[in-house]
Amino acid sequence: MPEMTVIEAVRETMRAEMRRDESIILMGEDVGNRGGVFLASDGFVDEFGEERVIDTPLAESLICGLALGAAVNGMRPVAEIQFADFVWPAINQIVGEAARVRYGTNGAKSAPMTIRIPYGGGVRGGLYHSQSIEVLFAHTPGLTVVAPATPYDAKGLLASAIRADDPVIVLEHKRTYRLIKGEVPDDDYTVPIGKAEIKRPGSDMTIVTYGLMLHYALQAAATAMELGIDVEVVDLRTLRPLDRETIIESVSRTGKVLIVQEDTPAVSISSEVAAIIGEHCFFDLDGPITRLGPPDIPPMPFSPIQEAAFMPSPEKIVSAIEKLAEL
Amino acid sequence: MPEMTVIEAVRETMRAEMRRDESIILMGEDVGNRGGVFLASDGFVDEFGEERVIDTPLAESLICGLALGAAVNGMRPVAEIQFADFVWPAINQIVGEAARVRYGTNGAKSAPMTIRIPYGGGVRGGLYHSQSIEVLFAHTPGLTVVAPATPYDAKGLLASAIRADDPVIVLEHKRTYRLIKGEVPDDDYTVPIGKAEIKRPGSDMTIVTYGLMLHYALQAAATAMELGIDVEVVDLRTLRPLDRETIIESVSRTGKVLIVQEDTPAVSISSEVAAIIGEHCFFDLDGPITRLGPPDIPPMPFSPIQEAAFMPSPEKIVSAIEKLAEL
Amino acid sequence: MAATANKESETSGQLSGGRLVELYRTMVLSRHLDERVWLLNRQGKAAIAASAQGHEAAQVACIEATDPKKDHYLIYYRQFTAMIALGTEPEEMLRGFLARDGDPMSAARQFPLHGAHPRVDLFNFSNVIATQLPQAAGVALADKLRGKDAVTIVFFGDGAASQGDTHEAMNFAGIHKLPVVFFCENNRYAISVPLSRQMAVESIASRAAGYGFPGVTVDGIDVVAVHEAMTAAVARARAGEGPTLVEVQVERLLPHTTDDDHTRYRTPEDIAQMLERDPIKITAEMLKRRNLITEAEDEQIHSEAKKRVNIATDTVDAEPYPDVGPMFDHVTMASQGRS
Amino acid sequence: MAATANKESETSGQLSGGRLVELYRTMVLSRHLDERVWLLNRQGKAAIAASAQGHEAAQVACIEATDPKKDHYLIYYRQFTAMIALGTEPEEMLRGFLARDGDPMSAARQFPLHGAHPRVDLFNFSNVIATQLPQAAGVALADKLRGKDAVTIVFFGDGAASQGDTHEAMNFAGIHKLPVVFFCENNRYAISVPLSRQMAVESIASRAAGYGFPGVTVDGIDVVAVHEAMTAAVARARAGEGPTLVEVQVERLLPHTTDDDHTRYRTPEDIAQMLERDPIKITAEMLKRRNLITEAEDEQIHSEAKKRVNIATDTVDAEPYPDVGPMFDHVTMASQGRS
Ligand SMILES: Cc1ncc(C[n+]2csc(CCOP(=O)(O)OP(=O)(O)O)c2C)c(N)n1
Ligand SMILES: Cc1ncc(C[n+]2csc(CCOP(=O)(O)OP(=O)(O)O)c2C)c(N)n1
Ligand SMILES: [Mg+2]
Ligand SMILES: [Mg+2]
Repeated sequence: MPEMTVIEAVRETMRAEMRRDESIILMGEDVGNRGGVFLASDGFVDEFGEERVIDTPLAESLICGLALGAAVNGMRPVAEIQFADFVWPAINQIVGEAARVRYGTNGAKSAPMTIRIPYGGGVRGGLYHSQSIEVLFAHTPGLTVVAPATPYDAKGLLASAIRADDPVIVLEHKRTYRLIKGEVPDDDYTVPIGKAEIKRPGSDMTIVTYGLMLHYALQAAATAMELGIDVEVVDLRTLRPLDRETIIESVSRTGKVLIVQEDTPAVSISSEVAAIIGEHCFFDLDGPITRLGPPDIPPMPFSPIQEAAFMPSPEKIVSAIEKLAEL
Repeated sequence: MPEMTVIEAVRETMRAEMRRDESIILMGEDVGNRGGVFLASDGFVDEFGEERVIDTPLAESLICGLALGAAVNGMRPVAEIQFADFVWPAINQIVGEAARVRYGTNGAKSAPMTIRIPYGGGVRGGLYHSQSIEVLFAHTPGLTVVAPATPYDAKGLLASAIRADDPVIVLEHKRTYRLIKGEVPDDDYTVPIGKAEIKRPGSDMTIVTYGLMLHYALQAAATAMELGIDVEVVDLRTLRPLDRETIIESVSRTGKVLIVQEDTPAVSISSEVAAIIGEHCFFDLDGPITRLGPPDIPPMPFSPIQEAAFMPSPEKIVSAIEKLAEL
Repeated sequence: MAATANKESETSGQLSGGRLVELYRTMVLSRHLDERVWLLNRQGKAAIAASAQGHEAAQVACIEATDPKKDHYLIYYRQFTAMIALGTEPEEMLRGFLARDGDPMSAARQFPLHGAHPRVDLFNFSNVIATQLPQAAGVALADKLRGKDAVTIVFFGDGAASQGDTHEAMNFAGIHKLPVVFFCENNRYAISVPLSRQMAVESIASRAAGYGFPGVTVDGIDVVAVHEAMTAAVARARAGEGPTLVEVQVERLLPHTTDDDHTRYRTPEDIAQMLERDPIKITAEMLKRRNLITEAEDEQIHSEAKKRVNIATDTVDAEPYPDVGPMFDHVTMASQGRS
Repeated sequence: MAATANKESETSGQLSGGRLVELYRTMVLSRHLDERVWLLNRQGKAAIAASAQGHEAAQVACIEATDPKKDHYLIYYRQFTAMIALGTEPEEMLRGFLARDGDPMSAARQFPLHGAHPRVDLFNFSNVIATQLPQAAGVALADKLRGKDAVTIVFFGDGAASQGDTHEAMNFAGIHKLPVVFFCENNRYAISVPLSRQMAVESIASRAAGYGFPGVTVDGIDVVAVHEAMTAAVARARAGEGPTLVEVQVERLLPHTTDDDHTRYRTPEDIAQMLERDPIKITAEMLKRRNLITEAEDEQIHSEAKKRVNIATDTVDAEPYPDVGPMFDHVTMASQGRS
C-alpha cells in the first residue's frame, strides 16, 4: 500500500477517475500546462488533452457556471478554484444556481459537478491566501461539502464527490497537501459522504474537528494522554450533511466536548456542532460545550508571529483540554 | 408620535439623513425615478437630484464596489440590493473587500457604507424572492449586520448604520415592510448597534429571534400566556456582533430556550446562539437548547400551501413552546 | 462588427407564406394568453407575471430558426411566446402562473417559466439575471467536446448585458468558438432604468467585436428579419464557426411585471411611441398587405385563440395547488429534509 | 476605437531629456531592488514576491503623467516600480516583502504592496483580481460629485480583463464619464494562461469601444509612448471628458511569482524573445543614442542603485517582525477581538 501526500492522493484520484469515465473534464485557472498551482493536475493535459483539461480565463463565476452548464448536459466537470479566497465571485453560480438545480426543476435536471477548493492558513498566505470559506456552503441546502484531512480520505471522498449526481464542494486544506502523508490503497474505493470518523477513540472527552485541525487535535490528544486525559477525536470529514449520529453518540458517551476549528467561530461549523450537542446530548453532558478557534478578526496576518498567534495549535488545544478536564 | 410602517420608517430615515449630511448618496437598481421597487426612495430623485440618487446598471458587484470606492473617498454611500436573492454577485466586494478595508490597511482607510438588503419569505416569492442571506455576513469579521423588526428599530438602526464608520449590512424583512406598524418618534435618535432587546419579559422560558419571526414569537407568547406559560422574547436586532450578554442573562434566568428563525437552521444564526448558550448558560439550563426553523430544503416553494408549510408560524412556535415547557 | 439589418425586410428568406401565418397564429395565441394572465393577476389568482407583449415577433422568429429536437434553450422569465412556440400548451402555461400541481416546469416550486421543460431541452434555473449565460457556454462546450450537432440559444435582456457573467460567458464562447447564439431582447428598459443609464453605446451587439464574433442588431418586430438573422447565427454555430450575438430591438408594451407601474418612469410620449410598435399589429398588417390572410381570417385567428385561452383557464382554475408532501421530493443527498 | 501608437516613438513630448534620465534612474533602482527581493525569497527571508521586471518603463511613464498630490492610484501586486516612482523608499518596500513591523502599507498584515500608502492616495485592498476596478469607479464618482480636480488611475493585468468586475466598472465609468484611467499592463500571461486562451481578440483596448470611450494600445517598453498616451488620457479625465483605457504591451521577464516556474508553460523561444524586450536595456540604449547619458553615467546609475539597495537590505533585515499585540488593532466595531 503506497504512502502518499494529500496532494498526491488528489492527483492520482482525479487521474484514475478521468481514465475510468470520459465525461469527466477539468476546468480552472492554470490547470493545463501549469498543472495547477498546487500541481493537482500535473501532466494531465498531456494524457487527456486540452479538450478535457481546460485552462479558463481568470473568471471564477464563469468557471462554475460553465461547469454547471456542462454538468446538466451530460458531463461530470471537476472545477478548480485556485485558492478559496477567490471563490467569492462564483458564489452566485454555486449557491444561487448549482445548489438548486435539482430542487428547482422538480428533479428534471441534476448537476453532477465537483468544485475543488484549496483553503486554509498557516502557509504565510496573509489575508487573501489563508481563508476558510466553508460556512456558506455548509449552510446551503442542495450543496454537499466534504473536507478530507488525510490522504486516504482525500482519495475516497474525492471519488465519492466526482461520482455523485449533485454538486459537491471538496475542501482541501493547503497546509495538508505536502505535510500530511499516509497510506492509500491502490484499489478503487470510496469514503461515504455524510459519515464522520472517530480517528482516535477515548473516554474522557470528545474533540470534534476537521481539516488541518484534525492533525493538531491528534497531536494534542497524544500529549493529553501523557497527562492522563483520554481524548476521543472525531473527524467530521463531511460538513454538509453533518453526521449527527456520530457526534451525538461520542459526546453522549464521553460527556464533554471541545470543538476545534481554524475558521472564525461566529456562525460557523463549530456553532452548528454545538447546537446539535446542546439539543441532543443535554442530559448526558458533564460540562459546558466548549469551542476553540482563532480570534474574531479578519483571517489572517501575513507576518509570522501574528500568523502563529492567530492559528489554533496543538499547544492551545492541550490547554483547552486541560481546562475542560478540570470542569 | 406618528405611526408608521417599516418601509415608511426606512424612507423617512434615509430622507432625514440625506438632508443632514451631503456626503450620503444612494445607489442601486431602480432607486431613481422608480423610487425603488419597494418605494424606499420614493420621491428622492426629485428632492436630492440624479447625482445623489443613482440608478445603476444591473450589476450588484458594481453597486457594492462603487459604494466601497466612494466610501473610501469621502462619501457615505447607501447601496440598495433590490432583493436579497441577488446579493450573491456582490459577495466578493462585500465579504472579500469592504469587510477588510480597515483591518487590511492597518486603519489607514475605512469604508463608511451601508448596504440595505430586503430579504425573507412569506411573500409568495418562490425560490428566488424569499431568501434569508444573513449567515455569511454574520460570520465575517469586519462586517456589522443589523436586522430591525419594528419601525422604531428600523429608524434607529438605519441611522446608526449610516453614521457608522465601517460597512454595515441592514437586513429589512420584506414581509414586515407594510405589515408591521408602530410608533416612530419624530426626533433624531439612534438604536445602538450590538444591543438586543427584550421585547417581552417572561419567566418560564426565553425565545431568541429576529426579523419577521419576532412578531410571530410575540403572537405565540401571547397564546402561550393563555396556556399558563410565561415566555420572554429577545429580539437580537444586531446579528453581528451578537449581544451575548442579553442572551446569556435571559436564558440563565429562565432556564429554557427556544431559538426561532426563518433561515435554514444548519450553520446559522440559531446555531451560534445555541453555541453561546451551550458554553455560557450550561449550569443554569433546565432543558435542551431547542431550535425552530424551516425544513432543510431550498427556500422556499412558490405554491401557497407549500410556502405556508415551509415557513415557521405562530402556531408552530406555540407547539414548540408547549413541548419545551413539558420537559 | 455590428450591423443593422433592414428595418422592414419583407423578403421571406426561407419562411414560406404559410409558415408566416403559423407564426402569427402563435403570436396571437401568446398575446391572448398573456392578457389573460394579467387579468388573473388582477383577480388575485396569479401572484406575479412578466409579459412578453411586444416581444412576440422576435420570439417566434427566433424559435423558428432553431431545431427543438436537437437544440438547447436557456430562457429567462420573459420568453412566454417562445414557450408557446416550442409547443407548451396553454394549460401548461397557466399551471405555472397559477402555481398549480401540474406546472410542468417546476411543479410550482418556482415562479412561472422557471424550472425545466418536460419535452424540449429548455430550462431556466433561477430569477437571477445573467446567470444563464455562463451556463449556456457550459452546455455548448459539452456539445462541442462530444461532437454533438446541437446549438444552444440563450436569451437575455438589455439589463443582463451589464452583468459580469455576460462578459465572462461571451469571452469564453469566443475563445472556444462555441455553438451558441446569444439572443438579446433589448426592450430599452431594465425595469425602470433606460438604456442611457445602462450603457454609453448605442447597441449591445457592438460588444461582440470585443469577443471575436459577429454581433447583429435587428428590428425585433419584424418576424422575417429576426428569422433571417437567427438562421444565419444558427447556421454559423452548427458549422462550428462559433457564437453570434443577435440583438433584437423590441418594446415592452406593459410594465416590467404585474407589480410595476411604468407611468412612474416612462413619459406619455415614450409610451405612445412604443405602442405604435406592437408586433401583433405590425405583423397582421404585413400579412394582409402580402395577401397571406384576409381581415376575416385574422378575426378568426383571434377568436380561436380566445376560445383556446378560455378553455385552458376553466380547466386550470379548477385544479388543486400542490400539497405539502411533494415539497420534500427531489432534494439532493445533502439536504436533511424534514429538519 | 483602438489605436496602436508608434512602436518606438522617440519624440519626447512633454518629457525633457533630464526627466527621461530621472525616470531611467527610478527604473534601475526598481530593477535592483526587485532582484534583491527575489534573492531574499531564495534565502527564505521573503515569503513571496511578484516582480515588476519588464514592466518598469510602463510604470514610471504612467506615474510621470499623473499628479501624486491630487490623484488616486488603485494598484495590484505588480506595481513595484510605480510604488518607487511615487516616492516609496527602498526600506519601506523591503519592510513589506520581509513582513517587518514598519511595513507602511499594512504593518505586514498583508502581502507586500497590499494596504494603503502613507503619503499618496495609493491603495490595494486585496489580492483578488479585478476588484479594484469597480472601486476605482466609485473613487472617481466621489470626485466627480464634489467637483474635485483628481484623476483615478487603476492598474490591472490582461488576466483581470476577463473578470466580470472589469466589464461592470468600465461600463459604469463610460455611462457617467468618470475621471478614471484604466491602465492595463498586458504581459500576455495570467500566470500560465496565454492571451490566446484568455480572449479571441488581439487587443484589450479594443473593448473600450463597447463602453463608449477611447482605448489605446501602446508599446510598454517605450517610456515616451506610454507617457504620451497617459498624458492624453489624464488630460481627458481632468477635462471631464471621461475614461480612457490605456493598454501597455509589456513582458513579464520572470515567472509569475517566486512560487512559479515559467519553463513549465513557456517555450524557450518565447522566453528568448521576451528577454529581448527588457525595458532597462531598451531605455538605456535609447538614452545613449540620444546622448542623454554616457556608458559611464549608466554604470554609475546602476552602482548607486545597488548601493541604495544594499543599505536598505541591511537596515530592514535587522528589524523585528510585528508582535502579537497590534494584531488586534484597527478591527471594526463588529469584530469581537480576542474571541
Ligand atoms: C442579479 C439580479 N439583480 C436584480 C434582479 C431584479 N430584476 C429582475 S428583472 C430586472 C430587470 C431586467 O431587465 P432586462 O434584462 O432588460 O430584461 P427585461 O425585463 O427588460 O426583459 C431586475 C433588475 C434580478 N432578477 N437579478
Ligand atoms: C479572483 C482571483 N482569481 C485568481 C487569482 C489567482 N491569481 C493571482 S494572479 C493571477 C493572474 C493574474 O494575471 P494578470 O491579471 O495578467 O496579471 P499579471 O500577474 O500578469 O501582472 C491569478 C490567476 C486571484 N488573485 N484572484
Ligand atoms: Mg429590458
Ligand atoms: Mg498578465
